[in-house]
Amino acid sequence: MAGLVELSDLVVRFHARTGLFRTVAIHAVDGVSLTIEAGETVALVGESGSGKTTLGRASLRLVRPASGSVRFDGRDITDAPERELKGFRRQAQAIFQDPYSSLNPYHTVREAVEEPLAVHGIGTAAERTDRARKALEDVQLRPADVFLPMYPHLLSGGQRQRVGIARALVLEPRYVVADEPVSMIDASSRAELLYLLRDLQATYGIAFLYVTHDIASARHFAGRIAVMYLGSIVEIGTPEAVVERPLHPYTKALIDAVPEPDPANRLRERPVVPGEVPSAADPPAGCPFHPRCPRFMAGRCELQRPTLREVEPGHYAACYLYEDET
Amino acid sequence: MTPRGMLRELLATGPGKAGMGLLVALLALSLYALVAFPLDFGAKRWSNPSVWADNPRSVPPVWTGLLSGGRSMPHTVLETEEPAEVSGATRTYRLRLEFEADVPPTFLTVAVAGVRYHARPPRLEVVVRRPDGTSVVLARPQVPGPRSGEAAPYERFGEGSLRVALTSGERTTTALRELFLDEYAADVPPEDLRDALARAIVSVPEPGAPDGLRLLRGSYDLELRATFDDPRDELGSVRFVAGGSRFGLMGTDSLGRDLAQGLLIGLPIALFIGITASIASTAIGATLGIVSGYMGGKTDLVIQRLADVVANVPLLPLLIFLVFVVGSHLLLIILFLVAFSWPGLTILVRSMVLQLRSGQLVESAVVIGASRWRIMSRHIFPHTAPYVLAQMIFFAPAAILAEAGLSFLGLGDPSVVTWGQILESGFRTGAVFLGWWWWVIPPGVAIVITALTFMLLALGMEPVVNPRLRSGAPAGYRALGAGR
Amino acid sequence: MTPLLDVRDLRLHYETPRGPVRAVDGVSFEIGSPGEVVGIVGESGSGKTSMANALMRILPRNVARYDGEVLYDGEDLMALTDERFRKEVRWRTMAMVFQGAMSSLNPVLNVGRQVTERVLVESGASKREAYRKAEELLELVGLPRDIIKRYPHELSGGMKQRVVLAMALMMDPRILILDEPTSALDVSVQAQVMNLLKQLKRERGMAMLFITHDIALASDLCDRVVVAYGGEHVESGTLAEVLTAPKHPYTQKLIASIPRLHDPAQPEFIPGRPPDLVDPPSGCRFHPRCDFAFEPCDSDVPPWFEAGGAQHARCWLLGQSKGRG
Amino acid sequence: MSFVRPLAVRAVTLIGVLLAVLVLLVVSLGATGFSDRMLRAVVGEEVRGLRTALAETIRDPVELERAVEAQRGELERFYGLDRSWYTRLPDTVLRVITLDLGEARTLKSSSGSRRVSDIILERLPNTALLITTALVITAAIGLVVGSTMAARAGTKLDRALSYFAATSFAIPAWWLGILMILLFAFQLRLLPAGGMYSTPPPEAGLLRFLDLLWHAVLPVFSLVLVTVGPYLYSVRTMTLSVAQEDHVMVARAKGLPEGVVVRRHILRVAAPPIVTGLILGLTSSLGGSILIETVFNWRGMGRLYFDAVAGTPDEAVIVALTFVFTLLYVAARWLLEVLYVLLDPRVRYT
Repeated sequence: MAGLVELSDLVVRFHARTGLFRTVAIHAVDGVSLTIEAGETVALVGESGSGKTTLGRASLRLVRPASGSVRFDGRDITDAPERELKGFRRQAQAIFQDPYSSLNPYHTVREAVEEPLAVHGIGTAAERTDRARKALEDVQLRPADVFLPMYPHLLSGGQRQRVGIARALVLEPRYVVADEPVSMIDASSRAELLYLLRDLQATYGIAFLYVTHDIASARHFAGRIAVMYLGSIVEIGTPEAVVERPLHPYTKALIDAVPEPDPANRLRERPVVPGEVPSAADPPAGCPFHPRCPRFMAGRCELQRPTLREVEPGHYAACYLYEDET
Repeated sequence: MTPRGMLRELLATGPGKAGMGLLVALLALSLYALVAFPLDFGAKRWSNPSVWADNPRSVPPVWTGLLSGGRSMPHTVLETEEPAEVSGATRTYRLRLEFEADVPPTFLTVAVAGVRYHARPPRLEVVVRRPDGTSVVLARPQVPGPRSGEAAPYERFGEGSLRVALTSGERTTTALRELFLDEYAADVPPEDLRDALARAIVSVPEPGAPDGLRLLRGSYDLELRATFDDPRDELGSVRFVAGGSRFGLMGTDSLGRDLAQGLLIGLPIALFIGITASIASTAIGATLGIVSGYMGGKTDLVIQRLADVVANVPLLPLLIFLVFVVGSHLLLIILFLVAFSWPGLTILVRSMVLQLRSGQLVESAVVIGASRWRIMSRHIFPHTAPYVLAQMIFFAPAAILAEAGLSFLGLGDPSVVTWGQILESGFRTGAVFLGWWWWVIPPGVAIVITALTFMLLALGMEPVVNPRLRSGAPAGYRALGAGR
Repeated sequence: MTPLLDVRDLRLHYETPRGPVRAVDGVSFEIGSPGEVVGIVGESGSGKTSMANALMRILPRNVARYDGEVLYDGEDLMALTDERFRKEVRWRTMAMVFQGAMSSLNPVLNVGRQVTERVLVESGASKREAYRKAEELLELVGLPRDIIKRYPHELSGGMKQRVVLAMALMMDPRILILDEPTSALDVSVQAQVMNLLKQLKRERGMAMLFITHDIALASDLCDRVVVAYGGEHVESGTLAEVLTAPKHPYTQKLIASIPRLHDPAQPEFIPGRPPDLVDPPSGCRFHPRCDFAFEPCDSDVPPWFEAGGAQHARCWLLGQSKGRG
Repeated sequence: MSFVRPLAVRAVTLIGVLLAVLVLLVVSLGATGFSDRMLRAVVGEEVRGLRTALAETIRDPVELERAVEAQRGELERFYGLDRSWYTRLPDTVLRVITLDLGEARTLKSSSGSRRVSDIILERLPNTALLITTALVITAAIGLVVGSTMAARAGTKLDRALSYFAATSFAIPAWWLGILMILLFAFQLRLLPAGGMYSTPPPEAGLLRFLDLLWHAVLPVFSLVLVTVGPYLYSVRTMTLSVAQEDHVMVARAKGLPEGVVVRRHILRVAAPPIVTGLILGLTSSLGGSILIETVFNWRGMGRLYFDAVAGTPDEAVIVALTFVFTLLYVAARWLLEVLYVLLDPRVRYT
């Protein structure tokens, strides 16, 4: 079965200069395969530097992969030049983290929401306004006519983020990458926005890649969770399976680190993995997590990178702990 | 921020208000100057000495009389086309000079124009009738006779006039000496008289008085008597000029040029230099900065290196060199200024664009499929606009000062009048050492006010651009240094 | 028994062109004894950071009103002159870890200078002694010794946060104020820092004021919790009381809005916007967003009602059952 | 080392500047025909001399003409006039780079040398004295006033000083010099109007030096007055922006005395851009010295430049001086880079 978005063995490198003539390659994404089906929501969970954002950007062809392939709706767009991506750009959109910097402060809400239509030459001016109005109503900015002439600085963070969503959805895309869409919004309002996204996704049958550092919200809003560490997906499965039966030691550590509102917590120390994420410029050989792994197996983990394997139906992990069972 | 918002913000500040007011005043004044003066004023009039021949030289402005007390001699030009009296072949043109000042005129000239005769040239005689009834013949100007091959009637002084200085020359000295001897029985030594002729004409001798002369106030009749041979002969006009001890709003320079006119015509030129140079420079700077920052790669590298080189060139010495070698046409000067002043903005804009490029704003435009051109013009440019505008405002005074500096070194465009050139001629003539302040202070003040207008606007722009620029001095600092 | 720190009716208003911003508007709380950690929980705009600044007397230029009582061991710190406050209170009595460790360090001084400099401005301080202590503290917070020579730009966010913590401990303060100390950190590093704080509390008997927007995080460390909303405090009590039986509707909603990792119950949310601190709603500041608002809420400011145990809340719902207090 | 790279990159750029300016000089001299005209004038002069000398020995006018023409041809070949200007370009550039600056046509050093390098070296210290004195005073005032102003940002005094800065920016130093002469030299008769020494100059030693300082007062004052405004304003702005950073708040919260906070946590952090501004000021007054030295008849490089341009144009001197100005400018710029690297541990990769 072919998914809407198919990433296979994707590698994305950045180059950073360190000396007069030396540059190092940073492996932001290091051989990731992931398929997103039409209409499903996949959460990409990881800490900073895990490459989750880069993976999302690569799936939108905002960065050009060093190797591997990106296929959208069966078509290979890995190396397509920008001018051939116009059709893809119409169907794949993004919602950004920072509603303050992703909206142009010099454009009104109308300009922001109509711009995608104008860029793709869709409809007459009047039709574009109608579609913008409908998009605003879809994101609960009502009455739309009040918001159309406003500049972003007059809106609250949540309202701006809704404008960003309307801008992404006005083209009626089939695939949307939402990169930390609620992390800059007050905790008590986050759920509201996530519900909105879920409703829109259900209504229009959009495939979502929900990129987040917050595994708890991923649990509630995604159909599948993929956990990334240092450029690789280390575990993937249904939210329930990943959260309640984590396989990879990193996933376990990540889940253990999440604070839960439980009065008993303060009496015990949290089990944590030592150290910090190593630099992606010089990733460890073998399993990227092995230097910090509490279940490190010498002579194995540091030699070759484990691949994702299905440990239980629909639940995959890249860890040698589960290799012996088969 | 919208342009209107920016203007509102600007006008909310004290400096912004002051700068805007000054700018409007300067623009209105230069509009007036452009309407009132011909475009070739510099080449055709300012540098043509005959235009200014009737003016007193190196005299202070009229209004200084109010400060110094005493009655100054007003500059008086008397002209007539009709004879006051005709007796036989002699026509007398008479003009009355009321002399009430505490100082004598700086000079006295007569000018005759439009002579036409048929046989022999008319014989002319200049007479002054003084308030005490005495009179003296000061000069007998000669009208040139017919040339060979020329046919009657003979036209003389149709364009320029026959101009005779009455306050210099041996003839006047002798005439006055005789007058004093005959009428007042006073023997004034000619060497005393020679240096005080203008004074002597309006004085009676009096021992003990300065120069041995006491001013005689009252009405003077200045007469030109012309005796014609043929009744058809004509004389167009007669003009007497009594040089004032003060002149015009701003005084005169050593050529008698009315400095007020020079100052006024200098304004639109200064504004032209400042505005065109700053628009051109910022347009180039901003465009290159945006292209360099957004396109990246080789384009970026080339622009960056070029900017680096040009930014590190010592501006004024090179400017002097180029103007000296290539030429000093005003447009060339502006071109050179622009050629060396864009990198500051390019570097600034590029760094802003780099930040924007990696930001979500640009990414969100790429995702919807916007073209590069659209992204640069609609999404990136507006963010840099306040800085670009501030830089534009900031560069205008820099260009004005740089041109003034060049002009001061004698490298200005000779076909236009600039304040720097007025200062240069004043400095070269020694106005500073002679205390002719009206020649060197007002042009400088004009430069400062014009430059300050833009500086105030730049200061008022500060809340708009919020200069948390850590790159040291603002980008225009260097260019500005050039004219200083 | 005199509490260690007793804050009464503290106010800090800022002057703005629109009028005074009532960032801290009459808040009271106490830290009972050494080793106690009090959490101040509130979302953006609740005035929690301003309250920390008010305690440390870090005031911007545009202060419109700054008063109240801050009793430390019974002595009113507000009465001290600026100079005495600087010398005796700052870093000695109370030290603070600011939000955003990234920008808390001077970029051109190395770690050692910054950690030791407060000690070294004291007369008679020995440089060697100070550096020895700095090394110990840096080691305590889990940093390598050679970090003392490094510059901030060479350190990761987690490392900087630890340096800032070590710096705060240099004068052995009795109270540590922590303003969102982990907000810029990843969860695993956050958990490391939280463990470190627990260790400080346990082993050094450090009293702390822990300021956060995340009530789940507060539950990891705090003995008592104060909930802030719109420049005021709306509820206080022991951690267990507030977490398991919140009395104020805002607290209830705030707790319900946390997505639970191990509980399939979906999170809730609070519609509407936080109050404008220049022109806050009359009566109870939460009433425009409250599901239970009734007749007195929009006109009368609710007083503190006792809710059993150590728990108090400012909500008319409590007054209804117990009569107006 | 981490800071070698940026410094090396800057050095390469600045050497590029030097070359670019040099090529620009030579190209504009050549392409405008200026260089040819100058050389022809030189040849013409020499031929005239030769003709008189040859006339002594060669009587026959036709013979003389031929001999003279032969000599002229030789001279033209010698100066490269037979070739087009761009073929001479590499030669000229190479000569200037090796600081073989040639001979002046009319200008001389005080010892009578016509070598351009002698003339310039004689003038260099005079300019250096003027500019560095002004710079030191500007720096001192700028730092003290600018940083105190930052602490009082928004007050009446601050606003007044910002107006002063704008005005100071808008005044040409040379015109201010003229005002100074009018006021202090002619009206009040307090200070000399120009020159570097009284006539007759005092004997060498302290008196002579004091006389020099006495003459330097007005030019230095003019320079300072126009540079100090913008400088103190930029110091104010930079200090203010550092003062708003979080680490300063932390430093205060630590209980450090205010003096330490200002020195160590504000000024020290703002130092790199402040020094940048200062050296930029130095480089711009290097150009400005041409004007101010002209006004005050100060025998420095600037006055020399003016004399070379204003009188009978002296090509060799103009080229050499433009080059030396660029050299000094580039040296100052590089010094700036070094200082920046020393002051700021966060060496940025450019």
